[in-house]
Amino acid sequence: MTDMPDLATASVPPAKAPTAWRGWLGSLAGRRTLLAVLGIAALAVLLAVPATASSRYIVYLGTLLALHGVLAVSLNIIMGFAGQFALAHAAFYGLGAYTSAILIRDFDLSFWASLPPTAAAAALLAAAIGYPSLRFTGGIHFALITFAFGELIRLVTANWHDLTGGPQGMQLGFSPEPLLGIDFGSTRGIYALAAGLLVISLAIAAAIRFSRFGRSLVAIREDEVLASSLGINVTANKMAAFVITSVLAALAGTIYGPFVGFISPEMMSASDSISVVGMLIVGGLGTLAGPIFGTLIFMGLPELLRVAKLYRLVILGLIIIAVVLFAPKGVAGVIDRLIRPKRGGAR
Amino acid sequence: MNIGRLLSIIASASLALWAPGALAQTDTVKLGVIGSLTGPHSGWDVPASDGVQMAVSEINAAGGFKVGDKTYKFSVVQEDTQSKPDIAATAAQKLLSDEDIRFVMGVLTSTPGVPVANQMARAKVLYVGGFTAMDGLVGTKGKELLLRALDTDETAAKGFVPAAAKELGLKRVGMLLPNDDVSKSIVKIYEPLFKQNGIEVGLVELFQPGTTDFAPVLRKFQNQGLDGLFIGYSDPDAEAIIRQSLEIGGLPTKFVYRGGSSQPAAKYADKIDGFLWQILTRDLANPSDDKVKDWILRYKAFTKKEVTPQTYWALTFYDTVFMLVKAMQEAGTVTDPAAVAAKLKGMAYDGVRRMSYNGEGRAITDIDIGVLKGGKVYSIPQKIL
Amino acid sequence: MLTVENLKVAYGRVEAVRGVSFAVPAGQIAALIGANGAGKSSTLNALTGLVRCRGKIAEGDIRFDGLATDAIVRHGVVQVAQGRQLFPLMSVRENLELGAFLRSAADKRRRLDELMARFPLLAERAEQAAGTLSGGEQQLVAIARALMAEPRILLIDEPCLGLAPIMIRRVAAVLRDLHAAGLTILIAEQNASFATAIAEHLLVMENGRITQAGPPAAVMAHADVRRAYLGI
Amino acid sequence: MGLDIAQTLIDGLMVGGLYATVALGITLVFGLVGILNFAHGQSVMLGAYVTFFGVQAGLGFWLSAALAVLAMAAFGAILEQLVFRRTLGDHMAGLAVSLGLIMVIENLAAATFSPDPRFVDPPVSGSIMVGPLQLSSQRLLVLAISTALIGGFYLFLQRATLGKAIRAMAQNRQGAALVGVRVSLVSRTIFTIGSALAGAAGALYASLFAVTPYMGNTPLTKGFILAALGGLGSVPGAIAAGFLLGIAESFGSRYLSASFRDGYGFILLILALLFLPTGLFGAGKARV
Repeated sequence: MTDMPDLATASVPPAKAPTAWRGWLGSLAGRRTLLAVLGIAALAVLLAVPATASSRYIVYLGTLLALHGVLAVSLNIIMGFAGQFALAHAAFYGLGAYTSAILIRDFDLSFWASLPPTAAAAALLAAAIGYPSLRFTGGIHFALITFAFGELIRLVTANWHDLTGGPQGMQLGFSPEPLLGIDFGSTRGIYALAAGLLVISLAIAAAIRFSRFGRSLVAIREDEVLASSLGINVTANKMAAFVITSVLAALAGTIYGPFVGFISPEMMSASDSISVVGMLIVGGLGTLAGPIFGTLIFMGLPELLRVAKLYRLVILGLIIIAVVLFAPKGVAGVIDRLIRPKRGGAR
Repeated sequence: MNIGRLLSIIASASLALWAPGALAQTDTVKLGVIGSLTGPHSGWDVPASDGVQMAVSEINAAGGFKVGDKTYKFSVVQEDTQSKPDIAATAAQKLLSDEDIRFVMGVLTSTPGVPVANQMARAKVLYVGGFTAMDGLVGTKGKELLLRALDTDETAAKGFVPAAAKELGLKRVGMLLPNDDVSKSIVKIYEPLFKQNGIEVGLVELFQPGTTDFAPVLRKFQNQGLDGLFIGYSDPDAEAIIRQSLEIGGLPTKFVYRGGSSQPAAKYADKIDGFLWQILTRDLANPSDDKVKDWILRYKAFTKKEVTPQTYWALTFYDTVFMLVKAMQEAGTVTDPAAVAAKLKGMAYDGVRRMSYNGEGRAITDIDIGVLKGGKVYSIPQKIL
Repeated sequence: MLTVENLKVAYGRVEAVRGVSFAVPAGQIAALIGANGAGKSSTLNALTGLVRCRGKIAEGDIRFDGLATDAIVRHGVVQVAQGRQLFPLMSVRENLELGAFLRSAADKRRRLDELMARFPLLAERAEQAAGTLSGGEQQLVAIARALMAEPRILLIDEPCLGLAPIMIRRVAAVLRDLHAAGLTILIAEQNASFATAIAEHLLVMENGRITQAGPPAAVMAHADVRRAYLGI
Repeated sequence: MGLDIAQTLIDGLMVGGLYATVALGITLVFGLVGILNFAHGQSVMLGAYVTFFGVQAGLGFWLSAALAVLAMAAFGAILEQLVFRRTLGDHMAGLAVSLGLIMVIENLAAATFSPDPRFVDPPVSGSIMVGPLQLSSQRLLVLAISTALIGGFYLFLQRATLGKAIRAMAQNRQGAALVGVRVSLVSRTIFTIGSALAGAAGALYASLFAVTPYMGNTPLTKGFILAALGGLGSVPGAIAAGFLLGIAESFGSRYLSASFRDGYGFILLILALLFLPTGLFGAGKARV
């Protein structure tokens, strides 16, 4: 199977003349590099500013952005690459936060030791929901089951007082222990942790994107029936993507705990899951840089718009609508189009 | 142009930029206001913020306040927690990134409140919040600068439950509250108090917060031999419960309400046999006292809003600002939050309402107990202070 | 007379129809023949406004390129699209009634009675869900539904695709009847022998262009066409 | 005991009718136009506010409710024209746009109407005895109205020419275009009707429950559960699911735990999706 074209051009069959093909490929490579450079630049700014800033606020904002960045980047794997609508992302985020906090509280584990079992729990749960719902083509079952599951897990968390503290949430006193001589307990240390997870998530997303696995996912997104006729195990691939997506969200949740110092079932609400979906769509689904742009717009813009007070979220809503209507491939698509080399001939 | 001249230009320019700030700092005290201006919790925090703004505008319009031999004015720096804890933590840091801010007020709900209070405690600024989970924070080690502007349930309940026994003649009540942190502490405090006052608690039910249809859970209270219902603390829930229990029928028609207004029962006064509520500040719906009437007029003029049951939070924080000024004057400082906090604790202040803080930082205020019975509304003052 | 000039249809960068011109005189049966993907369906869909196109489409002096499908139907040009496009959960009667969606209630009743009388099968199956009929019966319902609109020009895409020989003969008979009644008909057909048997005029499409046109005998005499469609 | 069960059942039916009215709008728009409109709940909220302000202005409940229906119908038509028309056939874009709309509508409402809850005086109050059953008059009225709305709408789909065109479009979009149905016009009509139903549901909600800017989330969540439970696009499915959910919640809250109320619906949905993947009525797609 040949390399799948970049998302922006995925739906357009390549021209048949060999020279055109070569030119198209050349421009594709150029564009991809440019987009990647831009994405990396945005990421570098995102990471460098809080790492060097003296203001704790900037460090907090950086952590907030990095954690939401992880959510967006990870959701992009199942939603952008494989084209499956997952609506339980906030639930896995909360699941990670709660599982790690409970393990630390009840089993005296260190923060670091709580990570593997938390990841395993998220993986297991993702597989358990994914298997029955991902067997169907079209994705609408998956969207609805994940939506229902997410709300269910929130309600269970709110009702299981003995384990979770119920709706009043849990106040957390722990912070990550020093590791390899680095103090992860400080504000800056937690930021480093969140930023590190974001970089790892991006690396995983990039590795998937350019691997055989990633190409299979894109093939599934484009046409499930065709993909299975090419010998791709559609259900297994979708499930693997969903498990990776969910584990990354849960890991982000483990950092949320010590970051905020307080967790409550409200962090699992469906509206939060949906807003991560919004980040992806606004940023550019299926692209590597898109989730980063989306995070910056969704989480960063309200910070800049603070002056607008009550109307801030109204403005954000209008921006989202405008992006979807006038730039359907998201911000990444707009940038892609701006830097696309001008071509004569076919429109 | 020689180097010396260039340097002097730069120096004078930077001085010019810096100087007004430096001058302003000598007579301006920055007051941080934090809360959920947007999202589902904004119903509580917007009025609280209005109250602070109103107090500040009155103080500044009157020429400021004197501490020592200097006159100061307030400037308000406001941040929105968007009803979310992680954004609340970040907003708190944004506020704290302004190092001149040493006094912060706001947040009446626990989810965004807990992270805010923790950040404030860590930054050693004086913070006056209002949310229930603060009861667990105030007075603990490292949280000496945190104060809670609302009475704890324990304080208020001591006068309230005997009045319920006396005014409504209750023998056996059921409790119906939302499944959240506030209700948990309410049940813990009220259950034994009811027993001490000879009232049996027949049934306690928690409903999912945000429930609008109470019919199924109300059915549980039918045929339980109850003569009263304790219906939580939030006006919309309480009104819905009263309204729906009348619709369904076969339920007690005496209600005990831990909230602060008669609003939930107002429309049903002729259909129920009694309704008791706590007026933690002053009765704003039926103001009897000129001080309160005058405040309501100014509130309407300042906010262009009508008085609602939530206006209660505005009054609380309005008075808190004046009390803060009094504490600053007594402490003789506008820069040392620890000294001001020490003065606030144990201080009593006679504002629109009478309020005080105990040694730990918990508010203790006079409350009125409102009674609606036989179509008549009256209140019983409880001197707690 | 239906005239088409320099018609082009493109899907993204792929051109399916690349500048096609032809005319169908009033009362004639013409047939577009060509392999799968030659552009026949795209041409018909362009004529009824289902796909966007460039070029000129007119009937007499009236142009209707660029009009919406409902305006074209109102104009008397109706298509029986590939795959019949019936409403599977509705009864045969409801399907037919919807065929006269743009006509008055009186027209609808009159037309329904006429068609039921003409095709007894429709009357017999009137209350059955259209989705439960056989392929041939569905084709008949599809044609009847198009006739409910009282078209002046009928376009039929692949009328005998997937039909048994006996049903093909039946469809052919219906088309001849309609022709006899004066209807202008344009069919798109892969089955060259069916097209030759029924049409007065053949248009051969290849790769989005018309390569041959003329009476069936003349077109079929052409060596390339014989090789391509009849395999001889 | 038996009496108790009967009463719980009827309580469930009364709320179920309300749910079904909301679900009908969602299922119509999704099944027929292919747009997953998450902002549907916000139309319910706006409808409730129109009712509230109408009653406050002295128009009385019935006139206000009619006004809510008309206002929301117009609102739906405008939304379709300005926004949703451009996202036709693209689920992701439709979802993202409705997300943006939720933010705009909800926050504008909170800024304009204030977040304070409002209550509307119901047209009837108190309870009546039906045999041994004590039932809320207003709830019975709501049940009657929602049943009438649902029934009327069902008849419209079955009998009216436009209703038939809508069904035709659901079953075969191209086929509908070919008989001269103006698909874009019908899409807007469906959107308008869906939104009008949301307005009606809003008026009914307002007659029972508090009106707040954030009230749209509950009907929305429930509406989606129902639309899915009934098989997306299926009108009879959505109606049956509405009543089923009302009953499940009623029994769950009465005999199990009231603090897990919404959970019963989700469990029902997950079970249904696992065991009846095409919805309550089997056929699944586009049953109208």
